[in-house]
Amino acid sequence: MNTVAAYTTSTGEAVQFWILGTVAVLGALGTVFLKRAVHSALSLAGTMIVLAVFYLANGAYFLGIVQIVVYTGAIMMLFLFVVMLVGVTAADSLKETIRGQRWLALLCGLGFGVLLIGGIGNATLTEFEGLAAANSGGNIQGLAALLFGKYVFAFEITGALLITAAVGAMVLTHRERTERAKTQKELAEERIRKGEYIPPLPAPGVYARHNAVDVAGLLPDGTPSELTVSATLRERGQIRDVSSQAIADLRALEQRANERLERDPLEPPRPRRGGSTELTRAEEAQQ
Amino acid sequence: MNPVNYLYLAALLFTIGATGVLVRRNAIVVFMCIELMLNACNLSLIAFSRMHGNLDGQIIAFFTMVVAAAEVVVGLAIIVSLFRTRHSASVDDARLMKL
Amino acid sequence: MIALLIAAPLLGAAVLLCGGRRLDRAGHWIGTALAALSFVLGAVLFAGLLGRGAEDRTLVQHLYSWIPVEGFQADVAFRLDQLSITFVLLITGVGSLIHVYSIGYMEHDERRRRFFGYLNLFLAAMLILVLADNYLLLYLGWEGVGLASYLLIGFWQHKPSAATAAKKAFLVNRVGDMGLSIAIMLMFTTFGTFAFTPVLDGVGKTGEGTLTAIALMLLLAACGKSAQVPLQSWLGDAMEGPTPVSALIHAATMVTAGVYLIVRSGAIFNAAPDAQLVVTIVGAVTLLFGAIVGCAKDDIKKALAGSTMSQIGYMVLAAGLGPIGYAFAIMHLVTHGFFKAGLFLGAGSVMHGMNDEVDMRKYGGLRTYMPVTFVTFGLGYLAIIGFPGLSGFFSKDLIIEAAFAKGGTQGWILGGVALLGAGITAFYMTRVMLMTFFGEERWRNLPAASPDQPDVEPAADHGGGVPHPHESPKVMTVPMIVLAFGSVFAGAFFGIGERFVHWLEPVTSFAHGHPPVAAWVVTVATVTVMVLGVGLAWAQYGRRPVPAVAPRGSLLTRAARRDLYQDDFNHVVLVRGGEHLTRSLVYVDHTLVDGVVNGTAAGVGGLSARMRRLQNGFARSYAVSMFGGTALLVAATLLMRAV
Amino acid sequence: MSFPLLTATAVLPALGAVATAAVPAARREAAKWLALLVSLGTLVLAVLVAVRFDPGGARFQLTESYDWIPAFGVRYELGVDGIGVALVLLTAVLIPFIVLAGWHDADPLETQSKRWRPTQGFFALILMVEAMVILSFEATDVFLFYIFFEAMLIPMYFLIGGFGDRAHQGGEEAAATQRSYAAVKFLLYNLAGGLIMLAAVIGLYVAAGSFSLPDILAARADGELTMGTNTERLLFLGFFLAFAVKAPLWPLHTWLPNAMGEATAPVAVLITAVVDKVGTFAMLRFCLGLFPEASKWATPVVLVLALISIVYGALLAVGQRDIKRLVAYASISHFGFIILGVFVMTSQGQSGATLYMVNHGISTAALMLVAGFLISRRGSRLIADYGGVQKVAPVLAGTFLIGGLATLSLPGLAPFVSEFLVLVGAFARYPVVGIIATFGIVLAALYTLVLYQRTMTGPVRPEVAKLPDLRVRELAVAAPLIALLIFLGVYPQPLTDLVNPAVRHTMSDVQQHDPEPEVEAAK
Repeated sequence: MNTVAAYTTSTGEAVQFWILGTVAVLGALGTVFLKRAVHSALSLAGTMIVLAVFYLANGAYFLGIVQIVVYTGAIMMLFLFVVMLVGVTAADSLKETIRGQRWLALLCGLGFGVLLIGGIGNATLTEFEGLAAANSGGNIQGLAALLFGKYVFAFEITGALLITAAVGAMVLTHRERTERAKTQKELAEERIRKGEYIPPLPAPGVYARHNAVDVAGLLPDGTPSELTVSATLRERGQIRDVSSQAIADLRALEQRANERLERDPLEPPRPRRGGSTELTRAEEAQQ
Repeated sequence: MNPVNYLYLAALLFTIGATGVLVRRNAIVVFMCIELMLNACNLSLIAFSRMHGNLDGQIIAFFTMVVAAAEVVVGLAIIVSLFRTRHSASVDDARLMKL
Repeated sequence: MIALLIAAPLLGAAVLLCGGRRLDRAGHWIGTALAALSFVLGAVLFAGLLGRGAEDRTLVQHLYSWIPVEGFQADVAFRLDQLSITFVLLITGVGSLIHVYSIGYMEHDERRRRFFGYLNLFLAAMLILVLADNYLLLYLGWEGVGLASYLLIGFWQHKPSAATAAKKAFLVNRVGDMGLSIAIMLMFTTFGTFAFTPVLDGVGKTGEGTLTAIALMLLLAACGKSAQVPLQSWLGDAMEGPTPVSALIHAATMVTAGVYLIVRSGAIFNAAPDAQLVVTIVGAVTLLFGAIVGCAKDDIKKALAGSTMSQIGYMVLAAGLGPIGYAFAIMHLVTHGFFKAGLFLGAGSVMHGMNDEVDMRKYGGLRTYMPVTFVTFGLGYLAIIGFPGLSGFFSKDLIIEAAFAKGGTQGWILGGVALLGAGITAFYMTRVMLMTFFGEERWRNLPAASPDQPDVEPAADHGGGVPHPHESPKVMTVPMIVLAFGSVFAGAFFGIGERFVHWLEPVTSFAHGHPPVAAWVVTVATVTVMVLGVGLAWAQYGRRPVPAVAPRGSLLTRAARRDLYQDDFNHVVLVRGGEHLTRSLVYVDHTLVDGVVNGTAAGVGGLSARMRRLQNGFARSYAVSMFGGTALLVAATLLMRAV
Repeated sequence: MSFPLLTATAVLPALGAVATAAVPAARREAAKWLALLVSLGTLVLAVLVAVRFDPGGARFQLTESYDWIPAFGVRYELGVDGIGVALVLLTAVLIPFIVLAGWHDADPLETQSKRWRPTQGFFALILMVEAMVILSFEATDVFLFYIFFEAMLIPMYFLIGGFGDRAHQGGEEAAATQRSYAAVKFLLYNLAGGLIMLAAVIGLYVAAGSFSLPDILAARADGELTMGTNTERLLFLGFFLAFAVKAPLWPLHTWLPNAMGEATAPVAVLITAVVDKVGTFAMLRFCLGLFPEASKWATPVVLVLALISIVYGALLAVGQRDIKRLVAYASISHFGFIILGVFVMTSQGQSGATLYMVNHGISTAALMLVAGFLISRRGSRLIADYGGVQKVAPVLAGTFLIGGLATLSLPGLAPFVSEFLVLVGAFARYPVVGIIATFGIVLAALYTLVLYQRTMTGPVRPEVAKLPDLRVRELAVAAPLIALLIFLGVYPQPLTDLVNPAVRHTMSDVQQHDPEPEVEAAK
């Protein structure tokens, strides 16, 4: 521990820095450039863990742990929840819409980075004392002394801040009900009055070979009907299009049937396909 | 090795995060990038506290985390309600500022 | 006393102009009475002067300080001396007569009260002019008579020609006034004052250049008021006014103010020989100009106006000769005041009897119809052509002698011109005489108004139709008779024994001129030239019948009819040019000066519109600018550190 | 601390404005009478000021001084010198006539309902302007002056934009648009000038350490205060620009014709005869008093601009087709004369300029108000729509003519005195300038007489055949003004006595002496 906290950094730490540093940077880049939000979130989490390690290496044991627990644990989970809510697969195209935005952004970023690093470069202080003295009474105790002594006021205020944030979050997400929720009866009446979809919505098509909540049921003419899929999936554009597959399956089925019944394959398939479709439907219903 | 490298790393991360904020349109990802920037700051703070040999830097980093937590809570709530109203999490869709 | 002299007509003007309709019936009597009153006062003052010795005949009455400012003193002070009293008598005397005459002449005009108010205003202003003790007060009177003449020329305002003529007269006079005001400024900067005495006494103390400048400016003023070339163009049009006005203002009194100014400022001119030369040249040129114009006009009043111009040319010429001429200038001025007023009143009487017809080609043979007018007009005629023994003879002859006496080639040229002028005078006056009173009665078979001369259409209050010539009422003829007397005997009374000259000498410093030839030679020459002129006119208009419609005439005639194209020149150069200038300036003001202003406004608006496009509402592009800004700040701080 | 007379002269109209505005909608006439009474009361107070003022006494008299914003040394500091008294008098004299002349200008049209308040507003605003103008004539604290100098724009803006001339060709629509254009132009123009001035005012405080004019003058006299040449010049320019816009001096004049053309005649008089005088007055008092060196440095340029204004304004007046715009351009020419007189730095010129401010106020009021009566009768501002009015309304024509003659400064009427003084003053120092300016009098005659000829003389046009002559109220406006013109023309001594000492002070401020005459004439 003390060695880590000392002002001369060991080669071990150096190695650790160079390896994990690379990982952190990669993670960061991933956060920015990966298409899917989920992936960004994961790579960010990676970077944070690396940072936690660095905190530890810098003698900020408490913060290191907090980093892992709060950030990687709580905050990133929160992120993931939202991502799920908004749609895991909702990948926003990286195609830029604002003209010149990307180039400006990169330019600024580059310039800023260069400046920053340059600034640090010529502000470099060669020797520095480690945290040995400060952490002598233990890091946590030290922090606590400061937190409840010097910074107690700020600490209290952060408490207030957190509560406010919680309330704010609730206010923002809570949807205000202006009138009492409609009962089934009322909904039904309303539907009748509107005069659309008077019967219940059709069920999604179902295949044995995979979860089919996201498969659109086929209309008599074989085209898939979006109505059969739940609204949320529709929102996310996660309807699985199986129309072609269904037809292919039918072909195969017929093939087998023909083989079994030694029919000649040269029949025009047209009139029978419809029938066969119903048939297959029936079969599937039995299964 | 010289712990100043931590600062370099922090600067790098910060820049990447900033660029991300500018480049990405998905509000959630933008948010993540902001978090990245905050973390970069924390890293530099902690490195500083090590250099100066006192814990104030860590305290500030701690506060940053707290504030960041609060900020995330509110921000995500905003995003959610945004998504509810306009069915998209793209920051470009929220441009009511334009006359 | 002097103030009273002026106050009387001023009061009259105020009462008549503010009095309102209730004075309509008595108005003209009030005006006439006050004019007469001031004449009486003038006579009394004159008597008072006669009672004094020749040297202390200068009374100065200081009323109050007009414009007292740091180092600038303008007083309201009046100066009565031989010169001014002469004018006072002329003005009030002739003025009163013409008031009387106007009672009859303006009988049918419903605005007669205002007319008399204007006449009184004129008298007051004219008296201020001649009685002022400093140039600024003189300027007041100077502009005052200008205003009065403006109002009176444009008295028949329903006639656009009259209104235009009035405006023209005022504007041309304004140009002259500019000269006067500049002269006054020069006096102020040179002498620190502009009262007569200090200025005229201080002449010796300053350089000739300044004096010449002052003198020329004064001359410019005189040209404006006295209708001398190049500012003579207004006088002809001024005949648009009622005839009594032409008689009083544009023949007898106001137009001679220029001569008064020159004579009054004699000391300055004496000290500036170059200026004097210019004066004589102006006089000589105008003399011929007026005479030539007078020969060609068919409008009787315009013919007389031309003659007025030319006679004043004589006076200016004389005034330009210096001490040898001043007295004669004034003398001719007075005699001219008599006979020219008489002539105009005669012309007015003729018009009165001829439905305000002014075209002489539509007269003829009137002597039997209006004998009194004929006789008085005839006497005036003889006087003006300088018929031996009548007033014109003396004064004009003296001027011609003085002109020769200038000496050298100048003397010969000026004298010759004056002589020639005398001849032409005789010619055109005879022409007027013959066309009006002799020959066949051309008016019998003619419509009243001639279309080709729009400016002589009959006044609204008289009908047209074939005229029935008749003698004018007593109230008109009596003044004519009085003036006729004046024109017959004034010359002899003044001339013989140089009575007039000695009277004026203390003011105008008289010096005997010595013509290169004996005086009687000049006289004889004058008479012969006069006879020649008369004969020529007789040959042209007496023997042969006069065509009722003016023949095209020679080039000179046509030029003279159009005032030697002087008006056309003014019109093309000044009026047109001015119009174009103003129009283009209006355009410039609207597009350029104002355009710059509005342009700035539009520019700001456009710029802000551009800036607005930057605010595209994308949070990310705002973020970019923020980020860039931060980067710049960092750069700045680093640079600061580096420096 | 005696009775604060100067404050009273401003407070009375201010209170009057409030009271007038508070009159209930139905009692329109009461509001008018109230306004008239208040303005007359102000006139009485102004006369009191003139009586209490001792020309031979101290430079600034009847002074009042209270701390206002001690932090910046801003004081509520009033005091008048002869020039101030003259202009306060002018304002107090003119306002009653303006009120009287505008008697019906803000009345409801037939279409409007009973609940019509603008009438009250019209007169309240006029009184408000009077109060501010008077205060700006009396303020000896630069900052205080600046405040009123700017504040008077607000009521003026509403007067121009809110109560336009009803006699308008293009109908009510065009009238409204042009009116608001004129009002906005007026406001922006003057605000821009004022903004620059504000900077200069602050700069002055930094440079001189005080806002109080007497203190600064004293410090300058004792040599305690010395500004750097460039500082002084910059500050001078800051002040001068604002005043030049207000004055208005070529080429900053273009707002005036619009404003005067679109506003009602009384408001037009208010603009040109009262409000604009603040500009020239301030040039004389502040520019010359505070920055003598810079003033001398700028003199050549200013003189040239003034000459351009004189000739240019007159020529444009000749070219106008709209009676009110013609008067506006004539005023521009006259303001050229005033500025000329201020900057030739001779006592004749400066006395002349001060008298000119007063006389021009009166003469323009006479001409413009009568023109307003004419326009309100015929319902048109175009010269071409008139002709032969003299025949049907001789009294109107007569008053109009006298106003015109005053404008062309005929001797015997007040403007002549001032104009001649200005010319002499100019000529004494710069002969060429004097001579060029003299051309102005010819042009003045031209535009005045052309206007009179086109409108009043000639055959009677059918449209004007039925015009009534002046009514009693209108005569009560015109006659006193004309009487005043004649009186001040033949006996201007009361004014000159008032002005001379102040001018002497100003001359000593700029350390200038009149050029001596060539020869000391034998007195």
